[in-house]
Amino acid sequence: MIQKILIANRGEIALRILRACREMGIRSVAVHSTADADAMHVRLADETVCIGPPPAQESYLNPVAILTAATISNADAIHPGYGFLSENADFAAMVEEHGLTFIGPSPEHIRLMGDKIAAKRTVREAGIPVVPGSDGSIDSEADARRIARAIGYPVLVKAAAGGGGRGMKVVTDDGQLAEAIATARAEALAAFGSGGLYVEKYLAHPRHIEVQVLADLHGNVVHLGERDCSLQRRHQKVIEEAPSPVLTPEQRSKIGALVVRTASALGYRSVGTFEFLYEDGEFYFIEMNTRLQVEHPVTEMVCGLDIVREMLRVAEGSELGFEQEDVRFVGHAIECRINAEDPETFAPSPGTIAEYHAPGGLGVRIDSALYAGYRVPPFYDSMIAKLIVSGADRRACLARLRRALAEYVISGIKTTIPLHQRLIDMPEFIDGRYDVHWLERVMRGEH
Amino acid sequence: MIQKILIANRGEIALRILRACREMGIRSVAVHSTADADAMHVRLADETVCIGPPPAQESYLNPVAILTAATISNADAIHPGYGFLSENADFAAMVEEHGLTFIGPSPEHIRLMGDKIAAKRTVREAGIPVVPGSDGSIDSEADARRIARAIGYPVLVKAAAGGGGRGMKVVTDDGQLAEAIATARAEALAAFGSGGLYVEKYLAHPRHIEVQVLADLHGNVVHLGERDCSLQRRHQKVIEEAPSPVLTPEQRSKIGALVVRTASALGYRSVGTFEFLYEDGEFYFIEMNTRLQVEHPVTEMVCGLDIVREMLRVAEGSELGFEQEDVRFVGHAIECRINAEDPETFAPSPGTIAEYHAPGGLGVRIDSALYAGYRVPPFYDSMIAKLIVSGADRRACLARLRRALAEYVISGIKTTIPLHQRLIDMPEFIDGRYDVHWLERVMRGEH
Amino acid sequence: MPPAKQKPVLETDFVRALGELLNDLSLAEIAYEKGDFRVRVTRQQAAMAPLAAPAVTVTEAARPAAAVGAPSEDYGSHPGLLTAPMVGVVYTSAEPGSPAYVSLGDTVAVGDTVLLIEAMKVFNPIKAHRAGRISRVFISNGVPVEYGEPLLLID
Amino acid sequence: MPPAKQKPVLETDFVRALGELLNDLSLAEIAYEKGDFRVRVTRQQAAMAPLAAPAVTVTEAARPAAAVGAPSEDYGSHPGLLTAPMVGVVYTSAEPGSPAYVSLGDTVAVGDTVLLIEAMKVFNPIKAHRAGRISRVFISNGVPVEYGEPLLLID
Repeated sequence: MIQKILIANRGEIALRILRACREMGIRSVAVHSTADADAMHVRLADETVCIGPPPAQESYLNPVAILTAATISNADAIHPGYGFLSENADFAAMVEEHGLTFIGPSPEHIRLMGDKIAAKRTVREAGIPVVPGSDGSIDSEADARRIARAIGYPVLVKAAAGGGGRGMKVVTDDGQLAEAIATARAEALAAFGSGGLYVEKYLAHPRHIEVQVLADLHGNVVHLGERDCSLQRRHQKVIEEAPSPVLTPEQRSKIGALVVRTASALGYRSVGTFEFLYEDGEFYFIEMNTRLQVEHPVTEMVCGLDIVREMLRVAEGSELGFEQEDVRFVGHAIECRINAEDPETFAPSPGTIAEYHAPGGLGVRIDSALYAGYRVPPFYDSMIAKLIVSGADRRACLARLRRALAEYVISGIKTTIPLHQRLIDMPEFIDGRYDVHWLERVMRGEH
Repeated sequence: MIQKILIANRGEIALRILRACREMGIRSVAVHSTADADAMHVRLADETVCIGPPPAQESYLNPVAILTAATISNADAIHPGYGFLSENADFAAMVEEHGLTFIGPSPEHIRLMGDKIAAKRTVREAGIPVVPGSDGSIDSEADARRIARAIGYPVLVKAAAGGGGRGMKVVTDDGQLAEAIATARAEALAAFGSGGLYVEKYLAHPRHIEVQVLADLHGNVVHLGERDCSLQRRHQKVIEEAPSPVLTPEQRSKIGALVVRTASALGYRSVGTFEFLYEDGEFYFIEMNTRLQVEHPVTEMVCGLDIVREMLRVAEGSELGFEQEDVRFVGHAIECRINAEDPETFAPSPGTIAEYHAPGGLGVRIDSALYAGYRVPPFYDSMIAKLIVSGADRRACLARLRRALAEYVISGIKTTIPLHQRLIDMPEFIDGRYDVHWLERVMRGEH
Repeated sequence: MPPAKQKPVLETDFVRALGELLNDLSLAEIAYEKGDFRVRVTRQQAAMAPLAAPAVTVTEAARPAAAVGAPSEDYGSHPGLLTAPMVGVVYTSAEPGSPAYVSLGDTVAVGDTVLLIEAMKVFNPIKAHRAGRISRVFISNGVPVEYGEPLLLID
Repeated sequence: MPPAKQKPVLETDFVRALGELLNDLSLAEIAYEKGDFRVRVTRQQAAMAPLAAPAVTVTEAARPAAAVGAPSEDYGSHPGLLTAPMVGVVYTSAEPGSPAYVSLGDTVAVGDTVLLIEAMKVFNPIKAHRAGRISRVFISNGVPVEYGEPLLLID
């Protein structure tokens, strides 16, 4: 049994994990940089340890500081949240070497899925369709050209170690290939320290649909249905919903069974998400996230499970205790990521929260570490709140989301609330007719 | 179709109704006294009308002012909320005479159930068990003594028009009867303008269990299960939960079917609650509330329905659209009524809210019209917020309630949050072993 | 005799048009008056601000447009301000066509009937609370008024 | 040579007893020190106050009891304050039994090693950031320190 968890994160996800700990009677240790001394997760934690100065490299990304904090506070497990060290296989291994429980997948699975080429090869061998493209890293422009012609332009040149849109270029013909490879390689080297690239088919109107899995240490694996995260800007998700407006129950069952079989075959543990592009009824695996995701609450709302609680339970060695057929999907849920940004220019807007008033009532959930008087520091991610709304169906959910956004007051800084209000009133969103490029087109004024 | 609803209430319930209106695309008119000009429901309403000075008699209890406000704002329906005019049959009749929709039961049903003696007679004839006692008003002390001896002491002498504990006396032997009758009659006259009394069996350790019904205009009636509201102080509910910790599914189905049959036989419409005392496996009807209740959210959380939305739908003439077997009960929910009162002396504590921070996260719902800087006026009920928490089972729900209460910050006034924190940590509450007298005993220091 | 009950006809289309104009031109307020017809539309804030400090305009903006009379900012504490003792529809004369009880500039004595307010078919005479000259009229015939809304200023 | 790694032994029963005493007597704080063992327990507020204004004590109260050193209220901006550059366990001497690097009243030069902080089995020498006399010692041997926690005052 886990007695005390060190939460190696900050912001809303640190608070999310802390709440699960409290509800399970597990003590919590908040680690924080000096910039976060007044943060909500620090104020509410059972114990706190200041681990470094504001820059994340010296605090939240510093494995030694975090492990030392775990030692001096006698924690017996570490939850990495998302971002920061959550998908760092070396960190996960260090945690285990120190005799602590890493609340997440094994270091080997993190490492495997962290290599995008190896990940694709692995899941393809397990029978999951992938985007057609180079089997591995491309060696030369000629190599890339041969593959691009075989799968047909447009193609995407992508960093093997990539993510978040860095080291990624769309190429529409042979002539653009050389420059795209050079640019992507340079970006990949700068961002990830590795210049490995691969080439794959570029889909014109894909949706981003991902499937959540949950696995215990005893070989039990279930999927918790899909999330549609097609509303993205610069490869950052903005609004997520469950279920997807376009999937049929049959498609859900089929893709769900496929990822469960794959996770079982891999001996996967804890939570993970298989991310797909979806176009014309076909799924194409893009990557697997070996961690808790920002958008996990929409799945919680439709399947009635507490995913963080389950994550802690299986980390303790407990069995899932339920089967796939026990997972029922009821209603609809949408999450809006609210950022401290100008809603038109997306310029970051750190600063002090003057007034803070969260919406309430039936079907409204707020995951946020904000409070009146809190100073949003300029050092970290700009996401400051998640508004999650559920309803009997998508239409009721949308109506509720509209009223909840109108009730939400965050003053003193700029937020993306007005952007969300605008987006959810657009006919394409209301009808569920959007793809991963839609928001970019909206922002370019093409709607 | 209803286009515009006048909400003849204030506080959290006015906000609750307003939210349902907004989610259904119905315009809302908030009426308010001068004391509530800055209230949340006034700030968020589509239209507002000031109907009078602070005293409720001249504003929220003034039928002429409310109907005039409905006329000048062109509202086509009135929702009375709870309290104030919600169970005033004459008001409901006036609303209908003016061609407006009264969102609630018919004036006749309100009148019938408002007379506690007639109500008992009616439901007993329909087969619902009642507390043994006088069939009607008692005429004399001798009459009362005869009945008391027949059903056995202790007995309760109660006002026929009563409620809220006024005009109610416990009598343990013949010798106390005369004085109890005189006192109860005087209290009943003062409080309700009618001195009619009746006598009934006094139960030593009953629970208060009530069953929610929902009926449309087409003869469709369902029950939404029970709420256990045994935690009371001076006949005011303090904490409510669903389901009751002591009821079996069989008992739920049986009492549910009984109230549904009764409501059907009466031709009842809209929402209503059959309230029972429950002791040793037996139900004893005490009264029916012909209105939306404060504690309706716990039912919403376990059966996944929006009761106010359903209330508006059936008022428009829509069919329920689902059957009893479609109503499923999942998980557990508890509501804490948070009052602006000293948590030890219960002295009212109106004043200005300095800091306000509501708890968030999974399974936490806040129904409150509070905000930082709001002035709680001294003129009305002291309930300022409802914290409703749900979980997979009662234990998980309790753990979540504990953490949510610890997160709730309301400063500037005293609130009953510390009382709730104390109560939910007591073994009797944790084990569900409490009756309607338990809280009074706790407050007297007997625990 | 009080006038036969006239339910005020709300010119919703016109008000809507004004509202759209307001939005199109990004204006803050349009006040329109013609005979006894008066409208003021003001722009509502994008997100309601249910917080304490300076949000007084929200209520104002949310009021039924046709119920909004002329502004009365400076008279709130004026001893001569006569306010509506009830919600209802205000009438300036005893019946349609008959002369107004009082007009701007008239002198009144304490207790003189100056207006009627109709609430649920009952016509309630509104009497001057002090003697003086009618120096402002905030309402016009047939408009709805809220409780506490300024009616007349008696200097 | 650095000392063999000593995991600090946390006297949880004793800390619990102090905490119960604190509650029984409705005290605000108990500070306890014996040899190099030092505890301070302070009472946590009933409901956490996650709001801005004066809630600084919450963090303090919630800190692991054994990690709390002596108070250092007045030295925050003192140029002679040497703070922990990392989280870890502080040692006052190179190995158990050997003499302390420095003691109260000693004079140090810039760059002198004054303490060690151990983080994940690495012993990091902490050097004097300026010359002067050790006028306060906020820590004792073997206690855990957070990043930024006061270590010594060099006057």
